[in-house]
Amino acid sequence: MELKDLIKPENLVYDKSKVQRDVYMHYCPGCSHGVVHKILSELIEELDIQDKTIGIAPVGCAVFAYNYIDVDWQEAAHGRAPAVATGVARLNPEKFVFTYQGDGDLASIGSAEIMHACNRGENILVIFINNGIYGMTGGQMAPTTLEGMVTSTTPSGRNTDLNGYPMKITNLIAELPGTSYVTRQAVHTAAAVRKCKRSVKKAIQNVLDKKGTSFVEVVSTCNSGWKMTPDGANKWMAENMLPYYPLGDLKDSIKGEPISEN
Amino acid sequence: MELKDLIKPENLVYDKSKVQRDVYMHYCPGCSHGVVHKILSELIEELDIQDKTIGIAPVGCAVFAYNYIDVDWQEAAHGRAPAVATGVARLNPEKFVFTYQGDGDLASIGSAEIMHACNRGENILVIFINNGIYGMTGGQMAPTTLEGMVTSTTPSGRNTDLNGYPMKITNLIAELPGTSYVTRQAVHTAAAVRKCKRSVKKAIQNVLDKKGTSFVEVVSTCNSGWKMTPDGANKWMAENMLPYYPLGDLKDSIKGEPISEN
Amino acid sequence: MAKVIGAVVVDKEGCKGCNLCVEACPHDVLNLNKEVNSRGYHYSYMENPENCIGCANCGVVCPDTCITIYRMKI
Amino acid sequence: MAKVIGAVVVDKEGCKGCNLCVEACPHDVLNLNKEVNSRGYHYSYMENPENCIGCANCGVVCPDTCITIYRMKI
Amino acid sequence: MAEIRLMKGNEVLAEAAIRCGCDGYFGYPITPQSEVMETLMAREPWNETGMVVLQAESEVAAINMLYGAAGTGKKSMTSSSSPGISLMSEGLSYIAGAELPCLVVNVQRGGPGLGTIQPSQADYFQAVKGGGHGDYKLIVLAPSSVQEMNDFVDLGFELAFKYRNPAMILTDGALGQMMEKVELAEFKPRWTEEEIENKFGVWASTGKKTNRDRNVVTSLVMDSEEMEQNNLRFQEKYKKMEEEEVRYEAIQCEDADFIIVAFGTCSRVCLKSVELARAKGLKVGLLRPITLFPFPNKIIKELARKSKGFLSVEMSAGQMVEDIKLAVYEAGSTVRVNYYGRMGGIIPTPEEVVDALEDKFSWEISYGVKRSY
Amino acid sequence: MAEIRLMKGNEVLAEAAIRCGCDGYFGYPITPQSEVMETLMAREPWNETGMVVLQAESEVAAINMLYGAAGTGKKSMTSSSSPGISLMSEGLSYIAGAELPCLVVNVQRGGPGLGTIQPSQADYFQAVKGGGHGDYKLIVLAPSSVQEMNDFVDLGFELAFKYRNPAMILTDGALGQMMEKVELAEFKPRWTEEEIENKFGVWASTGKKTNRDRNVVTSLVMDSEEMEQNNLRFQEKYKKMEEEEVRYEAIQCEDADFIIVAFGTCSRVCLKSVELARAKGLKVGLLRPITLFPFPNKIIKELARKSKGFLSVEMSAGQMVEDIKLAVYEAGSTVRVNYYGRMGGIIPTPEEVVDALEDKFSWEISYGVKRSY
Amino acid sequence: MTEEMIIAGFGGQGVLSMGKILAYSGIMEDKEVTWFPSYGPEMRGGTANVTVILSDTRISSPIVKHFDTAIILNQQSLDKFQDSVKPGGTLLYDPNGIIHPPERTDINIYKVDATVTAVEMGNPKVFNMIVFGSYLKVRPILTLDNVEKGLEKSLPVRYHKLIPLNIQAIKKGQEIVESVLEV
Amino acid sequence: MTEEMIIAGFGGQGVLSMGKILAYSGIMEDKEVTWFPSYGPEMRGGTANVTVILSDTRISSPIVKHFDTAIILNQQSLDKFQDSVKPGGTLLYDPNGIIHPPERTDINIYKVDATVTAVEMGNPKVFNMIVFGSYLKVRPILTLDNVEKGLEKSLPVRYHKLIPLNIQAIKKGQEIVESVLEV
Ligand SMILES: Cc1ncc(C[n+]2csc(CCOP(=O)(O)OP(=O)(O)O)c2C)c(N)n1
Ligand SMILES: Cc1ncc(C[n+]2csc(CCOP(=O)(O)OP(=O)(O)O)c2C)c(N)n1
Ligand code: SF4
Ligand code: SF4
Ligand code: SF4
Ligand code: SF4
Ligand code: SF4
Ligand code: SF4
Ligand SMILES: [Mg+2]
Ligand SMILES: [Mg+2]
Repeated sequence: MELKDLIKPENLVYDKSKVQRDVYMHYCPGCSHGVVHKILSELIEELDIQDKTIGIAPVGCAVFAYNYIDVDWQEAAHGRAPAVATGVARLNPEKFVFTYQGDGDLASIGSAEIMHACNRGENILVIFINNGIYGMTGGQMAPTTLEGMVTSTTPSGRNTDLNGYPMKITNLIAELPGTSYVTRQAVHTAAAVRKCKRSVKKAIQNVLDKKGTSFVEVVSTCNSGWKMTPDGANKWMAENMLPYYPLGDLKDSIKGEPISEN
Repeated sequence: MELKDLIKPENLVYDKSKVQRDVYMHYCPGCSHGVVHKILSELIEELDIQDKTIGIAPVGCAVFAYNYIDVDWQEAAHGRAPAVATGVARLNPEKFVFTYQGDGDLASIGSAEIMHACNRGENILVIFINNGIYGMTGGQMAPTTLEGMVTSTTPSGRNTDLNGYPMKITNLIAELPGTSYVTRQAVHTAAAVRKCKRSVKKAIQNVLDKKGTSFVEVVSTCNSGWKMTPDGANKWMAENMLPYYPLGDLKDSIKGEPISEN
Repeated sequence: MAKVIGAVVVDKEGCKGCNLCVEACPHDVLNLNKEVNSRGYHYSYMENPENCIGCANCGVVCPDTCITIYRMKI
Repeated sequence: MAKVIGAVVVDKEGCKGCNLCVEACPHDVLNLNKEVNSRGYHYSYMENPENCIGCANCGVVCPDTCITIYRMKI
Repeated sequence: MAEIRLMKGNEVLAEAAIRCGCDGYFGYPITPQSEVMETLMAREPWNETGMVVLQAESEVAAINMLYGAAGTGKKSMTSSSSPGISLMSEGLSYIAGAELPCLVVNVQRGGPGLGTIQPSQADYFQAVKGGGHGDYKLIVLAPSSVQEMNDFVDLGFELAFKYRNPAMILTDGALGQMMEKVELAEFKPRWTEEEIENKFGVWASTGKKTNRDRNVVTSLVMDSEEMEQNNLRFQEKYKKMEEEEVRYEAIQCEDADFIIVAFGTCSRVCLKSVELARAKGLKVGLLRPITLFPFPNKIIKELARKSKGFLSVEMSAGQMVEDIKLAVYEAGSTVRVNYYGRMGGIIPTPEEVVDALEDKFSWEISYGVKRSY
Repeated sequence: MAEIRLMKGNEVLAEAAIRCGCDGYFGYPITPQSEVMETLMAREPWNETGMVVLQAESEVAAINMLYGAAGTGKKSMTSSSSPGISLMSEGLSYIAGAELPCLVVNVQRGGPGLGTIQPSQADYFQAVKGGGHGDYKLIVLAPSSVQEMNDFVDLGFELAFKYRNPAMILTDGALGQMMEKVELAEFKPRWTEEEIENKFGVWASTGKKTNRDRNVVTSLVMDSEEMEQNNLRFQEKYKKMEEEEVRYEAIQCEDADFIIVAFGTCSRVCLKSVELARAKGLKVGLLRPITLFPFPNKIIKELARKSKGFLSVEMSAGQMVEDIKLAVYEAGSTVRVNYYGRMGGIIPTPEEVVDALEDKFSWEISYGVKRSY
Repeated sequence: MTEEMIIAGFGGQGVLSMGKILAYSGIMEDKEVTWFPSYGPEMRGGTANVTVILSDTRISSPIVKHFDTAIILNQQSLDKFQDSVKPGGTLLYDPNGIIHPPERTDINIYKVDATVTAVEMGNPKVFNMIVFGSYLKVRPILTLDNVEKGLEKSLPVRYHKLIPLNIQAIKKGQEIVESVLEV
Repeated sequence: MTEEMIIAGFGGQGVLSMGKILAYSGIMEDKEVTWFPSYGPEMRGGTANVTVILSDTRISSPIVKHFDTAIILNQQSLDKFQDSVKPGGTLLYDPNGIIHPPERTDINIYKVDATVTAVEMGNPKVFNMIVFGSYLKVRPILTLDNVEKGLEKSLPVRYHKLIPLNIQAIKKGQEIVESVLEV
């Protein structure tokens, strides 16, 4: 059988989502951001919510996310996406609002905003790209940078005495009663991407059902910042990041559930 | 036996600490701040660390703490005491540095700074006065305000749908590997005060031993803000605050211990 | 068994009449005065001095550190 | 048992040659081209098209969504 | 019939917001303006008009909530006092850069730093020259009575939407805490989603409809040529404001030898100073800028030609005085512009203003002619 | 012998800090100045001089760490770029209010908002008029070469400590990213605790010794009279700076008909414009303010008397031009002050500056005399 | 007509609310009014004062150096504001707790024993209304009718049942005020 | 002597480091130097360029509109900077990937096949040194001695062993540069 007989519309099983805009992305080859963008585009299409979606783009490598996913967007100041999303969502309760934030953005400068948006149980989805580094600004240490990991501000590796500890902020988020669904996923293999997509779908559905804040961490690579090849970065991530940031749901409950008693 | 025979220096068992300055405090009658100030003054005297102590005063009712405890002080911007303390402690590692913060200060505007100072394991003591309200500014809701509690910004009681949930920030702090000793105390009875003092002493000792961040929450009253009498406030606190913010040590370990695995 | 007796001295002007010491005393020694001090507060005083055992509870709870305590065994 | 065959089309210009699809393919279908596209990247192509089962793994992992996948039962 | 009430300036800000159809308020407590949010919370407008009121975790959060809300075309506002406004600087610059209409109220207190909670006007520079980074301008309204605290909420929104630019009400603790008789406005309905779409569909992020391209609210333009075009467009807008939106009140300036220039609380004080001075036979007038940006340059230029001197009276170390001097310079005049002010939370009295005027212009008063530098 | 190196402006800021005995640096990454902290981290000065370098969680945290460090009398600094500096506004106001000596570097980029990462000078107002609340001034130094990026670190600290006032190096992305030959300073030892005590025991919070009253670092003064005294003291200090600390460079101004005024990167461009203009027969000079606050008013007043016009060249919509006009006005002159600038991250070329000068002063050039408004 | 007055005393004596009722009553007579309080944390248990201005014309400065009338309810306030009364102006005070009575000889001085009277009336809370009554007696710038309307406006509806008691206290104040010095 | 030049090409071609070595070599001859790169996120895989100025006197503007010399390593840069060379100035380019060669007739044009030569030399990394050598040949403003010193200064010590290879590449560049047009 010839390829041209196979490559026909009726046999199409996988294609770019219509919600993904037809432009080249500025990301480095192999960057996880692209995969997560794809998941979001596909789900916005599948759930038919393009006309009610408002995305909040961060300052970070994903600052241009608004050029890639074809929905209305707001670009937020560094770290403040959860506050921006709060403003949008409170005044527009029928919209689907999500933030898309890096680990520097969410876990460092924006830690107050994310904690409080989640504590208030804002009805939004938070996508948290944890690549353990500040990609955009050239590879500085992030709160989530692993111990010993080399970055441009920890050239001899992160030393916890000087720089503190890699922060499992998602675990803290899960403790907040405002969140209903908190999960940690990855996109380094096809299986992981599919699983991640299921989680994001559930998270979006939660928001559509007004169940409070849904939070999806995606443990990601930044091969540029890590100074590795894309596959090398995926492997390094699986071996080093995932033991510290293990994948899976951290919370799947209803908003308002009290945190561990003590 | 006459009183004058009893009231003699040799029978003295309890007196104002020399580290407490001889001025009237501006606090409302019965305010918990005074009790905690006393504990600190006594311990600074007992541990003989007056000459190496630097206190960081917040913006909040304790903004004038520097007029009451006779050590060097810095007055910090609202919420930023942990950052100020970091600057002091990093450059002066031989000093004993503590912050003294209210719940608005620490758990609201300053939540990023406290989380990160604790995550870095700054070698400081944090005193956290949780009176469930913004005392200084006239009784607005704080992050720790209980559900249903009336404040000037929740005149019909805190509604979690609108205002989010009372935040157990100390529990989150305990999850951070930078902290070594995290405890929740109160000062509403003599026994509680004595116990609280023992905890603060241990916390100070921890800092002197360079064990990382020690964190003492004091569940407190603000009878003015709560619009109660001082004893009434103590009772209300015992009945309403303590079930939600139960007393006791949340963590007593060594710096760097990982947080709960997941 | 040796009995312990105690006495307290309240800094009348410093007292804000918050009543916390009164509540804290296990032996009903203290009460608030009908009179006010120069700052307008009904200050605390030993209403039943004979009951005092010098346990210092009152002093410990006083937010304004107005109470000095003496104790002796007899 | 029916056999499934597949094929992929790579958007040559969109591909950044990251190699992730190559790694993800369970049947060694893909490889990076020796040639570069106009943006200077060694783009991915079907080196062993006969092996493709249309599982879409390659498409799913591609960060730049350059792969379209076709499948049919024979 | 219009409703008359006795209200605090802060309370009236809240009431006016509800009545003008404001969609959302985001704030954080700070003296001397906490009553704004407290009044709103007590009024529970969400039951009445649907307006949302939210206590943010900080001023940084509040200004970014405002960004988000304004970015959907909703009438939104925040209020704070000096240190809180400083924390909003980055956000304000973003809002200006993304051209979002919204209203920010600064009930000033004395600085720098924690300073005092007493009234001040020392955030004038911050308000009119841009406290945040980059070239941007806020529309700055300076009420001088509780009535104007009421009126300028609606006006602020009107101008903000007209120019797609943040507007600020620059007031102070005295006006915030003061009660005066106020005539409240009629209730205006909030805009519906359709109205917003019709008015602002062009730019607001309301959800991408199939009939239009996606809307992106952003201040980011990586390309310098393009960013320069953005900047030039902003400057055009500011120029248009300078041409069309200047508001001021000139009292007894026609025959005046000396012009006191004062805004807000100080202008009230100086109104009495004018009376006192006139009673003494000094021909003094009062120019009260209502818009601080755009600044009333034109009238100052005119007055520069006929008067013998200006006295800028401020609760600051002398900030607006620079703008007066600039206007005088641009009038080609060298007439003297003096400053008198108090700081630290102190409001000058009418009497001391007259004394200052007599003192600083003693030469002009003695010789009856103007003097330049 | 002095060490000569080829270094980036950002790198040199780091090296100069280590060499001048700086005790601590606190910062947060932001383009185009991240190399400052990166260089420090790579240099690991804690092993060499004991200097502490800490990556803060945000600019808000960084400025407050600086407050804490400076409050103990330690030589401390931070650096950032425009949006980050905006976030520091509250902290800067506190630092000024508490009179803490320290050094803040702003490597400016184009705003407002997120804007661009390309160089800009549009934070001039923010730097010299006070971006934060209240009446305060920073000492503002504007380097125009990598060498000055080096020299002004030490100078900034010197002035900061002399006046107990925060100093700022106001530079931009071009100077931060540019490499030039630089003569590095000799290493100075860090101050010991005793030296600090001797110098600043009066105010720094170093731990209360029995022989002195406690030291309190604060900007809070609840009493208005007292706060006004504080403010007046600050104003005195600023006046003293204006009298004693003005620094500028005047190039070929003696015989100049037209004075270009430009600082930093723009002054480099304009230095060439002067050459080009002189080559065309136009008598043009360059006045380069080195201290932006205190601003070189005196020399401008002098030049106002003999020149036919000023051209302020800025990478902004025209900010410094206001200070030039103010100086000219205060000289009793009405000579024209024009502005030429670029925005959005664009640096003007020497040629376009000459064109602008010829265009804006075509009247004066044709008729050979000055003209006023 | 313009009346510029200061009311000063301890926090808790009803200083601010007396000013408020005054202002509201003024509004009932179509006057312009300004009520300008001192504010700050020292109010917590400390002193309180409020400047009230009633006028038939636009009110200029809310900051007043010389008052037409001062209503003084403690010693501290007396010390602070005695000299601020305009020559020929009015000073009304409650002698309770006053150790050094006013010494000016160029102003009208009245005193009202409101503290004592309020206790006698069995309701210390009407203290400020008694003082208010005295003020109305010596400065009859408002009709009792409008004051009643002012009370209605300034009190939340749930307190309207207390209005008769307040009016009674005002009348009592009008009765008991004593002239100390008239110039 | 003042030499204002631009070096432009793809990121990764060693544009910035060539500029750096040039600048360092200039310092070795006691010249003033300025190295001013374009910066920004577009550098990630995109284009890169740097302005280098060497001068015997104080360097004024780092922003140059008309260059004495342009070293051009890809088509985009050629399109962008070709017109910025001063009449009579020098343009040196690597023809690899160049579809539209320079068209100016009023400047000196040289080409160097450095891409190919580097591959031939077995080390694509010396590409930029070959170009540098060609530049030195056509604009002999620096001695090879000082360039060697410049290399020493600009390379971290652990790379000093590569200096001979670099010098070799420079010499190769000096050999293979071809004149296209001399005016
Ligand atoms: C107030 C402010 N501070 C700093 C920056 C500079 N900055 C831009 S993105 C970024 C961090 C990016 O890291 P992350 O959030 O992890 O996103 P990534 O690029 O890794 O996806 C920083 C510090 C900024 N734009 N604004
Ligand atoms: C930037 C800033 N925002 C707001 C304030 C106003 N403010 C002062 S204290 C305070 C909260 C006080 O509450 P808390 O920290 O709980 O202390 P408490 O008074 O209850 O002891 C606030 C909001 C301020 N001073 N600065
Ligand atoms: S720098 Fe890192 S996060 Fe950014 S685009 Fe490149 S790989 Fe992705
Ligand atoms: S307001 Fe509350 S916290 Fe403040 S002093 Fe009074 S009781 Fe204490
Ligand atoms: S010492 Fe003990 S017994 Fe004595 S008064 Fe105090 S509490 Fe009561
Ligand atoms: S606890 Fe202290 S302040 Fe309170 S009543 Fe007793 S002595 Fe007075
Ligand atoms: S569809 Fe599956 S088998 Fe075919 S190329 Fe892709 S990954 Fe390989
Ligand atoms: S994953 Fe996509 S971008 Fe990467 S090599 Fe394959 S097709 Fe190209
Ligand atoms: Mg990241
Ligand atoms: Mg509190």
